[in-house]
Amino acid sequence: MLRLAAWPLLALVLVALPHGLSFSQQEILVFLTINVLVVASYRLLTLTGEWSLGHVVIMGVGAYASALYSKKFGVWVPASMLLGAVTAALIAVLLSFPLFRMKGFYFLIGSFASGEIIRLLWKRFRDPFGGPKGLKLIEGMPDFSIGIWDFQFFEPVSYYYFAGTVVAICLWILWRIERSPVGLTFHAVHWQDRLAEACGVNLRAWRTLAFTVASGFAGLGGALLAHYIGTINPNSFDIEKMVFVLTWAIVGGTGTFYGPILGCVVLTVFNEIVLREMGFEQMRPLIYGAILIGSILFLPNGLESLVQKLVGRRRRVPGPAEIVGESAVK
Amino acid sequence: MSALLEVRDLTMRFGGLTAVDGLSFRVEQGSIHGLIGPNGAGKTTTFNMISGFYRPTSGQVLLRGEDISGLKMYEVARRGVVRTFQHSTLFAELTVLENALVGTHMPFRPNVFAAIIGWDREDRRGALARAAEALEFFGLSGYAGARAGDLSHGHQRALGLAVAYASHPDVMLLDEPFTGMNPEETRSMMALMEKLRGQGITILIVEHDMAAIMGLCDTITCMSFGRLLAEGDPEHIRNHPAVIEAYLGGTHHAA
Amino acid sequence: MLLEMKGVSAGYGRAPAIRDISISVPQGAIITIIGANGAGKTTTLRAMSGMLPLMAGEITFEGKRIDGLPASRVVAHGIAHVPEGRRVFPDMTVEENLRTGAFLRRDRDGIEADLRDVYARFPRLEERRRQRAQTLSGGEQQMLAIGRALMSKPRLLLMDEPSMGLAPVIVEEIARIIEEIHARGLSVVLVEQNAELALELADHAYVLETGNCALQGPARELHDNEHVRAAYLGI
Amino acid sequence: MIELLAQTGLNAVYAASYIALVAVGLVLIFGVMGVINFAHGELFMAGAYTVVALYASRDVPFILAVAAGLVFVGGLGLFMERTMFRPLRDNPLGGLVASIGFLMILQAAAAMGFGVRKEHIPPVTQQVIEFSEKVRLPMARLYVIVAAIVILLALWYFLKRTRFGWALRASAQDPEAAELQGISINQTARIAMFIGAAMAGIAGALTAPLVSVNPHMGHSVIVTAFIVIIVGGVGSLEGAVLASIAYALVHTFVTTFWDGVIADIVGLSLMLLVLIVRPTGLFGSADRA
Repeated sequence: MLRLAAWPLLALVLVALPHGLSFSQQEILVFLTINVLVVASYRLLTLTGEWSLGHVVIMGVGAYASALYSKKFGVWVPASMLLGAVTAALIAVLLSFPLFRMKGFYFLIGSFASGEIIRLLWKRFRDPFGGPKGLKLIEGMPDFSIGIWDFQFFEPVSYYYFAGTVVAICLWILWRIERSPVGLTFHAVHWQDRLAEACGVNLRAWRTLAFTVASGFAGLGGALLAHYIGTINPNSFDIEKMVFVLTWAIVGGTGTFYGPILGCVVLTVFNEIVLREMGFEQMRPLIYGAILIGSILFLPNGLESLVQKLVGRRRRVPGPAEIVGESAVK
Repeated sequence: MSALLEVRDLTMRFGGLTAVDGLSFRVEQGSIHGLIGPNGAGKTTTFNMISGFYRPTSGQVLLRGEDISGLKMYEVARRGVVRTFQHSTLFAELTVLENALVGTHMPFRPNVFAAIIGWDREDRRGALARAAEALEFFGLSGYAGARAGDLSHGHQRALGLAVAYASHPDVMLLDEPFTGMNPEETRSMMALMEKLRGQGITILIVEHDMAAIMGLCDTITCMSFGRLLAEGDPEHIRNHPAVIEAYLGGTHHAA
Repeated sequence: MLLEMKGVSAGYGRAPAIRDISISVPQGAIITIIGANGAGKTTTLRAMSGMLPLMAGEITFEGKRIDGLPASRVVAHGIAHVPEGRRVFPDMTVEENLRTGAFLRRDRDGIEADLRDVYARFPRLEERRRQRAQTLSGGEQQMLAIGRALMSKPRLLLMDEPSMGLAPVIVEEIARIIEEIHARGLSVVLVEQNAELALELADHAYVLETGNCALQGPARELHDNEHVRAAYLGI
Repeated sequence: MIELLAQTGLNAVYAASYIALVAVGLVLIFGVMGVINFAHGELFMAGAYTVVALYASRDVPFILAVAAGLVFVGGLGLFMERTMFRPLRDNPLGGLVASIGFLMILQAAAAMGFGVRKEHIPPVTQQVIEFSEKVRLPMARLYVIVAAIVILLALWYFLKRTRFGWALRASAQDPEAAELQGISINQTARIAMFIGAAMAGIAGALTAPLVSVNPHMGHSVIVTAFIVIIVGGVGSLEGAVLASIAYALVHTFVTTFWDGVIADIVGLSLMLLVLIVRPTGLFGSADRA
């Protein structure tokens, strides 16, 4: 009964949320919404056990692509966002050929290197990427109205509703994937790749699948960002941003679906309330670095493990058996 | 009976070292075939070449006449030759049922789009039924919800077989299945293999321990230093002078 | 008693791989531990040399407790461990490998004398002293591993499967070396898959079975024991 | 044209010398500890800022400032070993991520302590060796080259001829077998971390007057070092030195004839290519990924 009520209640809170906030806080809320999508897609990538340092650059690919489609070819913005996501996914497929010949360290360094190459290409080629200054005056979402409510998307509240809806749908899809046999196969690839291969799993194909899907959602996140802030440049997607994503994921804990989201929300709130209010905002990288190290050393399973301790549930990986509903095994 | 699996002139060199040297033998359909030899004889290397983990330097692995040497492990698996691993290689973090479900990957291939839309309900049911069947077969039904890493040693070994069995294999390659088992576990494991043979599954066992598979195998191939030493039924192998010599090792010394 | 292992349990995961093992090594003896693959022989040896922390039990060497010490400290007490698979340092020369064996020693002259001694014992190593260890044959690597262990001037030598993967002729030679080392007054604990060889060399033997000590006794008796022959030689 | 080639060659030799110092330190740390130190570029930066703080701001003689940089950055290395890499020894990927966190801390600390502007450091010497009108080698660069050669030779001697050098190599090749010889992993890890970090620090300190010192300078250094250690074969010190020379030549020439960004792209592509051709187990035994 409580569970049934929980979702509508959460939705209500999320809808009401921006109205109690200041303008700048509403803007932060938009960024937070987008970041939730990025970090949740990052978790899908880590399901197969590989940690990429190129995820934020892939997000940038979605941002650049979507901005260029709307700018150069006049594509309707929502469509260009989708195309941006598809482009990011396609770039990921291309990158997977070199990258998935590597594992562990080499994958990490390889993903970092490919990300750097992409960023350098943006920097080097003024046409079409705008060089170091990047792209400006990116088209915003076209306004529209449904009866009583006018959506003007330069306003953070409107954009928050739009982005929130998109992100909610994406999270639902990510959740469906993870709790399906597909998700189980990802876990299998992670925990014992050789045994998985002996079960007929084409490791390369499945790693590529996770990487591609994750990259598509990250690209969509980038597109959502680009059309809101209206200007992007190569440094919007540098290693510092990647460290933020890593920190959210690790602080939250990558063992569960909600862990990274939790990490993202908690650290963003911490950042806004504690750091900004106390005037430590420019110490943010330092504090994030310290938090990152601290959580690896002292909280290896992330915040989620604290939550689970509180709720008193054991860490577990969800399986498809629960989705079918009835267990065939008594 | 006809040869289901055949190894022809198989050779593996690592740098200057020849681990397997021109090995040939045939595994008959529906039999339990043992591959034995002292430590370092090249059994595991041979096993890894058959299962696709290594690409042989030269020679062939024929499955129903088709050359499968050099194929990747998952490609070999998809042709019906499924292997197990030494020790208790399992998805230790997943539940017993989930382990078996991964085993059903080949008959019920997951699809990401179907999974999102929800069009794979039939496949999920089928996979679950097959996984349950595999657990039942190996007497693990009672542990379906347990974490695989928490099982006892004997149950972990059985689960390893169940995962392989869940994929409907024609040939099962077992890598030292009796290692670290007490006599009682060994006996029940032997019974399970007999049961598998009863289902028409061909079994190739690689084992260091001669005693364990004497009573089980129809045919035994004995290797030593990468070469074929002797082949025949257990009685023949037991009394083969070269085999005894290879196993006792220090006979000169004793004399 | 040189080394006394009492009621030791140890292992890698949560469950111990060996349970309640007690082994005594008298001064000047060769003790062997035999058993099937996975019976816990190597685990026992690793527990002795401090590579594996104990879950229960204690180990004393020359009357001093050594359990709980890290492996690098156990060496200092006079126990050298020749690990399974030889584990020579592949990219270092033969001589560098040997000198690394004397890492804890400061007596320059003593080290040089022992180095000459090892070369005298293994002329083939002297011929290859500038070669990288990687380029040696299996038998030569085994000799190097033994030589390296001797360089620490141990009073007890732990040997893990010295015959593994070696041709019968080489195994003969290794056996001769073990006897020679023993004749010089060193005590040896020998873990072997090759039970026949081990029982020939040893004074006293322990038979492990899935982590428990199933049988122990004078090596000669075990050698002639029908049960042991059936269980471990498969004859 | 010949003169342009000669000048570019000289520039490449200079670049190779400090890159080699950084990369060899990184390889040493990876070999012994099994961890890729992402903060290595920031250790270089810390060395440079030591010179800013002592030589440029407080008139400490340059050579003493460099020595201080060596000690300070070596100390930072010891701190990292004790607080991060030792507790995370069984989790090399965790060690790597922790070093990324440390990178952020050092960068932010430099920005807060010195500001984000570029530092101007008075030149150590204005002398220039003129081979011809267009081929010139500033003395300051020659110092870096000579220092790099001396340091690398000293390291080579240490590793090949001394007890602790053997211990370090033994630990890198087989940590467990090394432990059985009485070599404590903690000890070798400390030595490797100190030397590795100090080499990055001294490279940063020596080149400080010749480059623009700023809190973000570590980024291009670590990217370069990654390229070099991958191309040279992870775990191989000789490979790292050779790859430094090769990379410096390629990068300097491409920069001279096209531009710097293209040179960076070429370098990174080269590294990806090596990773593709030899995806794992690049070189020998120090490779533990």
